Amino acid sequence: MRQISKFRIPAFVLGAFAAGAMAFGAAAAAPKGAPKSLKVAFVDFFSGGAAVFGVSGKGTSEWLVAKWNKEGGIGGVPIDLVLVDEGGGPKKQVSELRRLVLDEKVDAVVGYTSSGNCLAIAPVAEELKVLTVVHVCGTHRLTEDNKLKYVFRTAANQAGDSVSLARYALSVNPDIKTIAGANEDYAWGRDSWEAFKIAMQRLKPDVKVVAELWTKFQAGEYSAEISRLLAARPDVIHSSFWGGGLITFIKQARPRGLFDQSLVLLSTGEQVLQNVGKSMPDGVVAAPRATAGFFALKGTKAHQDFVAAVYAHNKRYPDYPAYRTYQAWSGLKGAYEKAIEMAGRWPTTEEVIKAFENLSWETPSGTVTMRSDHQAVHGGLVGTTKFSKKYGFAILENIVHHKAEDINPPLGTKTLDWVRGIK
Amino acid sequence: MVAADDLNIDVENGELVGIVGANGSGKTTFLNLITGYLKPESGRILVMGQDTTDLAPRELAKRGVARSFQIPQLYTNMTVLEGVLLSLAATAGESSNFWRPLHRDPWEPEAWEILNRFGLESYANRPVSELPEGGRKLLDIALSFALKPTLLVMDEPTSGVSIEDKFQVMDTLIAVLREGDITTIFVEHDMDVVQRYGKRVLVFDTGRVVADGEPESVLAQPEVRRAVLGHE
Amino acid sequence: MTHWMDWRALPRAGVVAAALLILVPPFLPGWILFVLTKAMFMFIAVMGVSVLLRGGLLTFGHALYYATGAYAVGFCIKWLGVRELLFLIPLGALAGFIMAALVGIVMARYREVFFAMLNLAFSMMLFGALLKLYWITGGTDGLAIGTATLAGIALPGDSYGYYYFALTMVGIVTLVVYRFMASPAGYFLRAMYDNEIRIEYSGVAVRQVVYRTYLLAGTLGGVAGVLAAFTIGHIVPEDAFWIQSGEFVFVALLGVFGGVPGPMLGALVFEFLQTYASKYFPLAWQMMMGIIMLLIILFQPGGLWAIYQRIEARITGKDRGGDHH
Amino acid sequence: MNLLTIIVFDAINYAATLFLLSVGLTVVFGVMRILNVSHGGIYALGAYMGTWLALLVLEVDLPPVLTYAMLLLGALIVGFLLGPIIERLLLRRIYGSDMHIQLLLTFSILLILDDSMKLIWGMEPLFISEPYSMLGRFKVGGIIYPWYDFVLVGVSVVFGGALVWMVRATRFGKLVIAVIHDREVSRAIGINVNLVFTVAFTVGALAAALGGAFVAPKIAVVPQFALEVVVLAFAVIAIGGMGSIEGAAIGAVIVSFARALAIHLAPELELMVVYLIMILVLVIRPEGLFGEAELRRI
Repeated sequence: MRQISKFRIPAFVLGAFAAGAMAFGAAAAAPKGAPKSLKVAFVDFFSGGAAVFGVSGKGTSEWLVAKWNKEGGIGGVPIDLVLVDEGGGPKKQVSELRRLVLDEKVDAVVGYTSSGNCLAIAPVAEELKVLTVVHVCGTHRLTEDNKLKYVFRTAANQAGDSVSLARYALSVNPDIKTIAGANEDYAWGRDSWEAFKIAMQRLKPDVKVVAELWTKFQAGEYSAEISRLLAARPDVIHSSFWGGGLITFIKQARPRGLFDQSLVLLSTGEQVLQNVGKSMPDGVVAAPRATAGFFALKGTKAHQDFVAAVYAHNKRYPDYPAYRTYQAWSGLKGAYEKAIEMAGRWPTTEEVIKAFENLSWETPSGTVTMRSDHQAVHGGLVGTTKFSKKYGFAILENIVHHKAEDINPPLGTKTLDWVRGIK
Repeated sequence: MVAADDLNIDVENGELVGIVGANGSGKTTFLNLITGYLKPESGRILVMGQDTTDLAPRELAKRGVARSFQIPQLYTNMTVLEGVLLSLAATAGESSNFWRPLHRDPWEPEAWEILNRFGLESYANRPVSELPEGGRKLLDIALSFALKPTLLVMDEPTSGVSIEDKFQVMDTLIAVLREGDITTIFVEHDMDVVQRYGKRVLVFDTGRVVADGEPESVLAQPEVRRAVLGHE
Repeated sequence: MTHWMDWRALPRAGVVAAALLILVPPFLPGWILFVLTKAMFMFIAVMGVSVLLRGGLLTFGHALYYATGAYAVGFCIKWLGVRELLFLIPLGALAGFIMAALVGIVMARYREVFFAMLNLAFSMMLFGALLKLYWITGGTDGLAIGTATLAGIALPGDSYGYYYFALTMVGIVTLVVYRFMASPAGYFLRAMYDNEIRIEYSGVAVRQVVYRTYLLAGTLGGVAGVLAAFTIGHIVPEDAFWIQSGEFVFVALLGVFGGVPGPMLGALVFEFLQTYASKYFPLAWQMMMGIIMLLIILFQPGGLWAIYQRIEARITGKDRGGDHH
Repeated sequence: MNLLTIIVFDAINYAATLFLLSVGLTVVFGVMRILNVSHGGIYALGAYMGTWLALLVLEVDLPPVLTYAMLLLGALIVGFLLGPIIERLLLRRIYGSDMHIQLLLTFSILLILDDSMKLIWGMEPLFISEPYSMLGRFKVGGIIYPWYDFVLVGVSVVFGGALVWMVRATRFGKLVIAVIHDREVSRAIGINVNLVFTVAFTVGALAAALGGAFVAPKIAVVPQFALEVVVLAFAVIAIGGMGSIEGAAIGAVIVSFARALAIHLAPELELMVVYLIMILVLVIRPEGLFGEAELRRI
């Protein structure tokens, strides 16, 4: 086994990042029964239009795992990182998950960006009894349609984004009469639009839906869809496009004046700011689907260090997938360390699960709390795009921060029921 | 271009009719017409008193019209025996049977008999590709013969066969056909063959029949010789 | 190309293959068993493609039947809650059969590249429908399948029980295809590759030959789809996508030259290749598959079966060049 | 009425993209009788190479108008490099093989090309929008279109016209027609059939790369988009008639009209409608609208 004590790092470095690490970050030796290493797979898109997410996810994971291993790993056990491509569709992911568990014998899996994939693997992860930490996937159905034991989601679902986008839009223009949606034709797009539409109708009952467009997952061509949106002239356009699909949409829609004509709300807009550079129009409402953005440093040193370190490693500022990747890894680490503390030895998966439930931990962007339904809650923000000379691309301004309890359905309430009841 | 024009030909049961003509005189087109491969633009075709103008080759085959080809049409990746078995299976209406293996069926003895008659038994279990040219020609006819036709149409049965083998091939053929009392029409390039084996000969020129009768008398006519051998 | 009809090699190679497939799995780790199970349904789907190929008919849309079988299961589970294999296997077969009976009416008129393209078009139609009819099919997300039952007993997709059930299906399919290929219908199919003119002049409709074979291939596709759905536990519109059809043809090429054992060899090699290509080259597994496919086409056009035959010939010291004794 | 105008413009717009995507495929099939599945890969590679070069121009602060030249240069590099390599090294070995061998060989080339782009240019999309927005825009029926869209239409017309001219009016075109008509006879009378094949495949590759490079500024240049697009090209040329340049144009127009109609009127049918048309056309006229039926000689 690796001699870990040589690399001991003062506890305060870790302390800011993971609450559980406080007690064990400085631990000299691994607990009784500890394995040689903790094998964890990281699954994200390394191919296809969604690969921009994988770039952040992979870079952040590699940086984080290397850093932690230097500091002693999890409870003295180094992490062995296995990278897996999320491309190829839900079916391939189900097969890959079986391979990871049965062949590679991973101890845990972190990942899944696509809602289609996370819905598909959840029942299989349960069947295989493998601890799975979902990091980005946003459909509320993951935790509501499944009785989850082994699967956790360390980030809020799409409801918060949908609701806060609706509120934000009304604050920009209280007189919205017509809305339209352009979303991808699968769980994420369908659920995001559903929640947004309900929220909008609840907040402004006379609002009318003038177009609902469903495009193929990561389609590369939206000309006709843009024409339809231009012709429908809605006051507000909601889109949950993401990754390569969103980039293409912006590229094709901007020269055609779509952003001038309607107020456009992009629920994942923050993620592509660095990709589209000057092509991002000002005045688009965008959310980073996490509690913070690198451009809105909330003063804590931990957050600033995180941004600097991720930038140094990824050559890209941490976008929301990077934040969410951190949330997932640090949640997993926190759960293990809490379980080790409780058990006094290396914990079983069941004990880690127990420790994970109701765990609260600090991340660069604030406190994340894992509820007993395996859905984490945290705050969020929404802002408006504005080109920044300093960065060379647009960032968000006029930011509104939301507290966790304002944008997450309370435990036991179905997401859409909660949206139907918002005021 | 008209490949067959104003043809009016009656063939009696059991007759053995040879057709001669220069290249492009419409002999093969005539065969294609009466076997259903081509449809006439006008006129009707009657075979054994039935109008067959609109019938496809397979429907004619079911009515007893079989055909061999100038270029042998064989199942090149099968054995000689398998090919004959397939013809027998087709005749027996067994082509859609997808369960009972072909080899175990009762017509295997019959297939051997046919191969014996055509002198192909030594090749029975060898692939068609190993047959010499004369053998390919015979097999092509054997496949048609196995369909038990009442009318057999042959397109140049001796083309591609060496001069020495030619008469042997024809002897074999004629004997088999006589035995089966099969009405036969054959197109032939070779005057000697027609003269020796035909009981009646038709001469084609640019899609028309220019002469019809006993081989000796017809082939003696100078205009026939010019029409048929004009290029020589 | 005498090896196209090498079904008679079945008894010897088949017995060895069957013995290995029956006896070895209990000694293998669970993961390998899962890959083997995948190879089983792959084999059944590929048998359909390879039977058609023996008539010279290339399909670039066989995923149509595979997806038909898979979604037949999906809808049964979604609407009826039925997950009984003894019901779903015949249902999948029937669904594939009916689909083939309808599509085949059109298809029987076509050959060569038109046959390939028209099949592609039909499968892409289904793909489009599965993708776009979100409320029925779940769109891109597909449908979760879960665990099958056999006579009421739960049978997880990666269990030994399921493997042996799949193997039994493989046995039945093998028997059916074997009998079919040895029957007059099978002979006429292969005769089609040689000479359609002769068949027509024998009084047999080539269209009938195509149609019958197409029905068989479609039925096998349906059965494969049912097994696939439960093995993997999830079905998606990509089951009908052209890449899936391309994989079937690839596997058929890997092994088509060996009648029944050839595609089995092909399916096994393919599944392991794909698994380990994506394990060791997560960023370029497609490229690895492409390179392997390329090398086989350029340097081993006889497929894996030809390699096997060469090895066998060396061992037995017998030349199997002419398979017609 | 307004809606109809929009549909027509959307359709013309998309038809240009589809034509550029498909025309090379039909050229290669026409001359070589090979359905080149790797076509989509060459198209994608053209898009990558063109975009990459154009980005270099922007990076070193050269005038953005040079990006157009770079798109063209990228296409030329890909076409002239890849065309002869694929034809000489790989395709030449399988002429006369069964169709499934030919299809699988080009399929494997597609898989290899597709991943190599990922290895060369990484997983992130290559993003360039200047060439698309630089030319300004105009309004039709209250809807804004960038001029670039119609530059693409122009490029398609010019390129398609040039190809038709090449086949109809040049000596090389006559050689090509001879080879299409009868390979063996052509060889016998001294035509260098191999050279004709190399040139034809290179023209096809060039067409693909050009299409990719010029469509790139308006689409997502992402890993694996080749797999998605090539099947659309199949549909276009099957409808138009495989081997016919005019057919590719008609096919592109039909498919894009159908798709535009579907998106505006019945979005659920968007994907199905293309293949539905393909089936209808093939059922009624198997050789496609402009294809020629091949007669079998006995």
